[in-house]
Amino acid sequence: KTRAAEPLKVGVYGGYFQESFDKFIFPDFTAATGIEVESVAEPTGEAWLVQLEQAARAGRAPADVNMMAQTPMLKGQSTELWVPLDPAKLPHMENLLEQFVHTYPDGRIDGIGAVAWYITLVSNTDVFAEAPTSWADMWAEDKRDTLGLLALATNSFLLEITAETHFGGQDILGSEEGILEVLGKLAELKPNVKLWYRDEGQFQQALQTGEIPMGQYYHDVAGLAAAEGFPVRSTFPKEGGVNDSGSWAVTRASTMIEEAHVFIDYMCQPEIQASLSRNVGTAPTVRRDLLDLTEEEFSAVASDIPPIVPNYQMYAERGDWLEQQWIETITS
Amino acid sequence: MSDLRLDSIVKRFGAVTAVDHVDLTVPQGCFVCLLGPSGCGKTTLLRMIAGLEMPSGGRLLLDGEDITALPAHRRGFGMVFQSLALFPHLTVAENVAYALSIRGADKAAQRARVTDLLELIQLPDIAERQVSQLSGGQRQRVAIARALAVDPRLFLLDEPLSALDAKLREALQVELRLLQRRLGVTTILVTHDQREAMTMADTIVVMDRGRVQQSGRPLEIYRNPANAFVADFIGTSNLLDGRARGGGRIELPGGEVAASGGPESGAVTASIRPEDLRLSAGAPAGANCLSGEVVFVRDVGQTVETHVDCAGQRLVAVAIPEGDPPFSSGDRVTVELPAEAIVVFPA
Amino acid sequence: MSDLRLDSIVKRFGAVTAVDHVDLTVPQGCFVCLLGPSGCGKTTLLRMIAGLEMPSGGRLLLDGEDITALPAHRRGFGMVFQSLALFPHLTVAENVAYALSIRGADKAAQRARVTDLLELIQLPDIAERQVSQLSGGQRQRVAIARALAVDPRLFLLDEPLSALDAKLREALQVELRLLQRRLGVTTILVTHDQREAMTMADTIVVMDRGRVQQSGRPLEIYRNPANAFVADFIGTSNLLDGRARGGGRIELPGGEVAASGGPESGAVTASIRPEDLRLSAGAPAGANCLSGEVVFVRDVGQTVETHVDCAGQRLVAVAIPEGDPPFSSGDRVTVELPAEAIVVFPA
Amino acid sequence: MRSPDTGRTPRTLADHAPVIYPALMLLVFFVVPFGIMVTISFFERVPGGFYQPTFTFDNYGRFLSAFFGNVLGFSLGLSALAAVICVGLGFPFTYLLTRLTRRRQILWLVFLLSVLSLSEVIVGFAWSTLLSRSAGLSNLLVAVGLLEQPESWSPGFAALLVGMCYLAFPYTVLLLYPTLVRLDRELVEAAMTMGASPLRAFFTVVVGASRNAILSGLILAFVFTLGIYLLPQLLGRPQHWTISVMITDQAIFQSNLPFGAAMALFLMLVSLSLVGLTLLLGRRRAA
Amino acid sequence: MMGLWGIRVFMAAVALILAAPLVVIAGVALNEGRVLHFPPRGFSLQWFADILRDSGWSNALFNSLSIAALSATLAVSIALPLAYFLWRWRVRYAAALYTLGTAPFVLPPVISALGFLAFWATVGLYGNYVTVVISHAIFFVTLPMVTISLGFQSIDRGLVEAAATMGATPGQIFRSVIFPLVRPYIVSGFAFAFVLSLNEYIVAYMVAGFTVETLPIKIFNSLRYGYTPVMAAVAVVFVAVALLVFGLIARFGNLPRLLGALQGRET
Ligand SMILES: Nc1ncnc2c1ncn2[C@@H]1O[C@H](COP(=O)(O)OP(=O)(O)OP(=O)(O)O)[C@@H](O)[C@H]1O
Ligand SMILES: Nc1ncnc2c1ncn2[C@@H]1O[C@H](COP(=O)(O)OP(=O)(O)OP(=O)(O)O)[C@@H](O)[C@H]1O
Ligand SMILES: [Mg+2]
Ligand SMILES: [Mg+2]
Repeated sequence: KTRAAEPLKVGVYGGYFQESFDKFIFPDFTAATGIEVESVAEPTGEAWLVQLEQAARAGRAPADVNMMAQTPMLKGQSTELWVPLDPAKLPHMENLLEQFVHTYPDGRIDGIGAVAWYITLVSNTDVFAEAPTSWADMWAEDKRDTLGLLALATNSFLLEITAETHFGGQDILGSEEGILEVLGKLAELKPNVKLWYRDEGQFQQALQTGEIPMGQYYHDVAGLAAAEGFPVRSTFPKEGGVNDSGSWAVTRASTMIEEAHVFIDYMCQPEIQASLSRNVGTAPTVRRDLLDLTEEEFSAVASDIPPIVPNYQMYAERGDWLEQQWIETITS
Repeated sequence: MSDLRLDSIVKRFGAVTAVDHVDLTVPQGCFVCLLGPSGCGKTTLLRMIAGLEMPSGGRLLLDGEDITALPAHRRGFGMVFQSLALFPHLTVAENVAYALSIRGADKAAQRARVTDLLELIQLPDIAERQVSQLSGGQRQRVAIARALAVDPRLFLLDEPLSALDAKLREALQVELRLLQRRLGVTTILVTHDQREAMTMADTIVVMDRGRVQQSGRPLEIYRNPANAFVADFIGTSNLLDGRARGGGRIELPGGEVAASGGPESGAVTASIRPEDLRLSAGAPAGANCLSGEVVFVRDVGQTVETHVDCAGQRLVAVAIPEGDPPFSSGDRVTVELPAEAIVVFPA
Repeated sequence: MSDLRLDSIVKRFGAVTAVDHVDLTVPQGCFVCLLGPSGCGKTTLLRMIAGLEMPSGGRLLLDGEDITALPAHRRGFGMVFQSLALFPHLTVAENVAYALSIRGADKAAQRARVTDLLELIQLPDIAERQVSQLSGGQRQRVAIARALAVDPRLFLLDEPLSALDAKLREALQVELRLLQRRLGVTTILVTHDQREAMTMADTIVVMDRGRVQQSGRPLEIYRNPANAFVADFIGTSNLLDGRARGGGRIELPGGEVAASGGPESGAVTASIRPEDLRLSAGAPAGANCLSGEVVFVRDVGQTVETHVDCAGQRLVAVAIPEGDPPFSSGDRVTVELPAEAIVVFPA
Repeated sequence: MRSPDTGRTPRTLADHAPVIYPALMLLVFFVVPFGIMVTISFFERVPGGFYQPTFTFDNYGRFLSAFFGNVLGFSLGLSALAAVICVGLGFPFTYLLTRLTRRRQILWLVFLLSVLSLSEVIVGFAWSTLLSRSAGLSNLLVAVGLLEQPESWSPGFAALLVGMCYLAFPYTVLLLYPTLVRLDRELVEAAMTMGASPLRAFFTVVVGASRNAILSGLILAFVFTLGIYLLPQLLGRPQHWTISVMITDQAIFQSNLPFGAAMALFLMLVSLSLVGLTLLLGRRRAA
Repeated sequence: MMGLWGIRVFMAAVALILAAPLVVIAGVALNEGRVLHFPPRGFSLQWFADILRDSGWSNALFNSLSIAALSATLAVSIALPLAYFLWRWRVRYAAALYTLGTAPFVLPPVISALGFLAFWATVGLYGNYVTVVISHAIFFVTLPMVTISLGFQSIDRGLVEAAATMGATPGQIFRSVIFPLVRPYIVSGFAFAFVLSLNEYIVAYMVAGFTVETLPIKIFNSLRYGYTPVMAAVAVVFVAVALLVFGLIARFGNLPRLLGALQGRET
């Protein structure tokens, strides 16, 4: 066992998420490895990426290990922000589903799946007695001015949702004309949207009070809120929830590469993944058969309905163009 | 036909009584000066007349009509403020025409009136100037013209000349008085300068601590001050502490003198004007003469002021030098106090 | 032993020549008043003497030693500023002791000196007061005490009394002069008030537009002004435009008069003091008499000023009222101009 | 300025000594950063990464589109409106404030300064609550009977405008305060003795004599609200996102510093020229 | 105007509108549960205690207070000699210097913040504690500069000259006359910079982001992920600090004069 002079700084999304990690995961890790952990609240992936990048240029690491969503993972690759990970030091990596091992184009590993989560359709139970069943419900006439949606193309995945719901699949997103067509459909949604949020808390507050009774949100956090007694529910629409995930990635400015490997490896253990599912509400990144989750526990964090898989490559390839089209669509 | 009457006017600011039961009648066409030391309530009284301050008690009557509660903008008076209060964002012409434009007079009428008024104040060419481009004396005249623009029923001025230097002030006093006579407008002017008041007023109202101490024609007040305060405030006076001995005789530190009136006994103050004292060289020779020593001579050419110490009291005598060499410090002199010039008040 | 000499002192501010070749000698113990209208360069001159301004040319000599380049804090002069410049964050005692504390004098010595000085200015009880708790007159005296704290070689005052009201000013003029005599300190005082200068000065230096117009004893200047500017500035003068006819005769608009000197021909200005004019009722009877009409009478009790219009020129006569009723506006009068009182300058 | 050792030209190094350190600090930490920003605005953006030194006008070019034209137009219009409201309310308010006793003025000023120290985040949150259906002011109106049922007023243009005015109001008042507190009360009284009613006197004299202060107040509120970037996200809808939001977006979410810098500079130039124009017009009118 | 009642209603309305957000914030901070309900449900002061108890918040509080104190000190140290120089000497570039001192505060904050970001990223000092201190000092240098300049302007130059005629050298004059007279203005300039630095967000975010977490950044983070009443509690504390600081200035200094009124006008 190693004992570091400084704590290992681990970046996780703030709020409920961070609190759950602090409560259920990190103490056990410290107990098991002797490595102190300091959790750092991360903002939305894009903002955090910029922070990490700036800090790395100054040789600083706001957090050593970071939980990064897929789009920022890809963006970070272009500046070699992520330290290549050594598979030899990650024996538990073999437990992972293969899509959760993230690599540079040349094959070097730069990220290991940390947790998976679903973006689902959430609603306030006081306002809507009946749960909505389809993403298409968002387009309904009677939902005027009631929705809260994520404001960035890269974290809302509304293009994929629209394509799956109204265009029978994501093939249409293969060309710029197709994307524009999807955006056109998405534009019809605008009268129904009350809040385009950048930051979760803003919507969560509004959802809990019923101010904005419906929208897209994180399945795990909605579950935690419901567990605390707020009139909130999360529904997997029949088209599927959006399945996104976060990977552990280590910034090149980190001086604690060894400890980072220990941490990432620790997190790949099935018991830990199960604990995450039970306590944090995220979906596991290891193979189902290795887990001791009951059927009930599993369906609480995931669904059997096939998920909508985000089109990360599209964001990486058409970055600025897509971003400009997106902002013009939603702001006009 | 503007006859103003103040009926027992009182003004309190919290614990301070700024104006204390003032009664006053100002007949049509009269020029009244409110005179008194700083803080005596002159401005407050004038502001109540203008309607800028509400009396705490008493009534204001104009031609018999009660105007106590009439707001300033309905009184139709003209007022010149100590600060002049010319509108800095308007030209001279716009300032002068302000009252007319408020009344909605047409442009041509305004222009005509402005021309008249600027001629009246002998500044026909400054209509288009900015206020900031005027000298002190010019501003002062513009403020007067502005206040006269709509033929005020009453013309009020609050120390309009106090910011000007001595020569200009003296000249404008004469001008203003002549102008008022020409227009015949009833005028009330506030000042703390007795010389100014004596130059201009038909009636002087001497105030102290909120009360009227005396009012009357200038020379009347000068010659017969009602009390020691007035005697000292109007012009300079030699005020001597003494005791009345009966029969008009007063015992002063330097000797006994005869006076023309006053109380029969008790502590008194004898007042005598500097120009009524007569100085002569040598020892006292005659009645009402005191002996003293010259301590200072202020010879300003036009008049000579001789300060004489008589048994510890300082007397000042003024004379126009008549070619004879004045006394100088250290000379022993005899001071004669003519009985008819001594005014005696109870101390 | 402080004998100050100004040797052709010049001061330019850019294009403005504020002081223009001034030569002046101030003997030990003398009280000099620099007198002149606003902007004539008095303050600038005084500040150069104090070392607060560097002359553009000329030399300053103190007891023969050239001090032109000596900085103010090494000159050891005392100065009283027009604004008084009392330190607002210090008590009266600390203000007075400032120069001593700068020199590192010990506390006891400072205290003793402060007590002495406050007695000198007759305010022994105010040592611990804040400056803001003093009246105008008290401040003025404290400023004087402060400037005298280290026995200045030269005592400089820039209009120290101008902010005070008339009565206090007159009283302090006398006090200051008496104090200066007692201490024997060489003193230079700046003023624009001729009455003040005449009250206090041994020598008056009349300045205009940066130049010395005349310097000399007060009455000398009053009686024999060097030019029309001085005549008008020192006291009031009636200045009449006329033409010299030779043999001392001057043609004025209202008639011809004899004068006691002046040019033989050409345009001239005749100057005569108001107190030298004699007024009488009725038509002219005799030489040097003009006929005119009374336009205004300023009777302030102590003196009567009669404004007379003589053929378009305004003459002012002053007299002490002698019981006889003064003239009133509109009266026709005869004005006598005594030949020996007329001073004539080339126009 | 006339004095021995104040107000003259400094000559020796010792005379200059005091200015060296502050000038250096401002130069290094303000002028240089500003210069770097200008430089970066001509750099080329590396997607996903940062920028590389080249010289290109592309960043400015991208900005010259109908879309950003609209955003800029909206931002300027919003700020102008907010400025007019701030001064429109702030001017009479400040005038009345200066007529209070000194004690009350001080209380007000302390209060205003405290309000001024609230950060944008907090103000945004507080107003979104105040304007919400569940906890907002509309509940009060319902309680009083003026409204049938609570309404949601946020997010929206009005909410954004309220928030912006709230932020800028204290600054506006503090800017107008000196002028109005020094305004000679006798000006109004003079107008009244000449027959102007108090309201008339206010408009013809107080407003007239304070023209310059009003103009500066407008400019201050305008520039200040132009810089607000959080409120539009908290209280506005996407169509209300201002140019400052876009700039922050580029810097925070898109890591497109060259484009952000170009927008920032463009914004600065536009607002400076508007300010200059306003001053020019004001001067012409005053002359 | 509008009658006395109209005036009162108008002033009261302004007071209410200005106070309304404060009421909301104060109310929200009292919620018993971890929700931002208004009006509050239940009553609890635990969120105020949390500011000190929770190491995240207390660190942020410490960061904010120390950064505010240091940057205000630094700002004063820049502003004081500059204001002194501008007052004492007449130089041609005075206006340029003054403008330079006021520019950071007058420009839209995003612009200054971007400039700082670019600068610190270039020199490689992004994300340091010192970086925030210096950036705030520069960003707020305007405030002490304006107040201290005001202080110098209020010194009658005659005082300086009087001291000189009484034998004081320039150094003695500075110590015995000038400094004591501008001291109150220095204190207020410091206070203004201090309070505003406490609440500054964008510059701190851009130059240090999450590596040096100040309270406003922490608050904004709370806005991102689940609102917590602690952020309201912090805001209340900040308003209280501002009230205290400005209240003290009002009590012991001359606030109206600082804000530009003429000295000694009416009482
Ligand atoms: N608005 C006010 N509030 C309180 N006290 C006042 C007010 N106005 C005047 N006073 C007090 O009333 C008294 C009279 O003041 P007023 O201004 O009338 O004097 P004044 O004779 O005009 O003096 P000055 O010659 O100095 O102008 C003073 O004691 C003054 O302090
Ligand atoms: N520092 C300066 N810079 C430029 N001009 C100056 C300066 N000081 C004085 N002057 C000019 O020099 C001339 C003389 O000024 P000074 O102050 O000496 O006059 P003064 O006789 O004291 O007048 P006052 O009676 O008004 O005080 C004036 O024209 C003035 O404008
Ligand atoms: Mg008055
Ligand atoms: Mg002078």
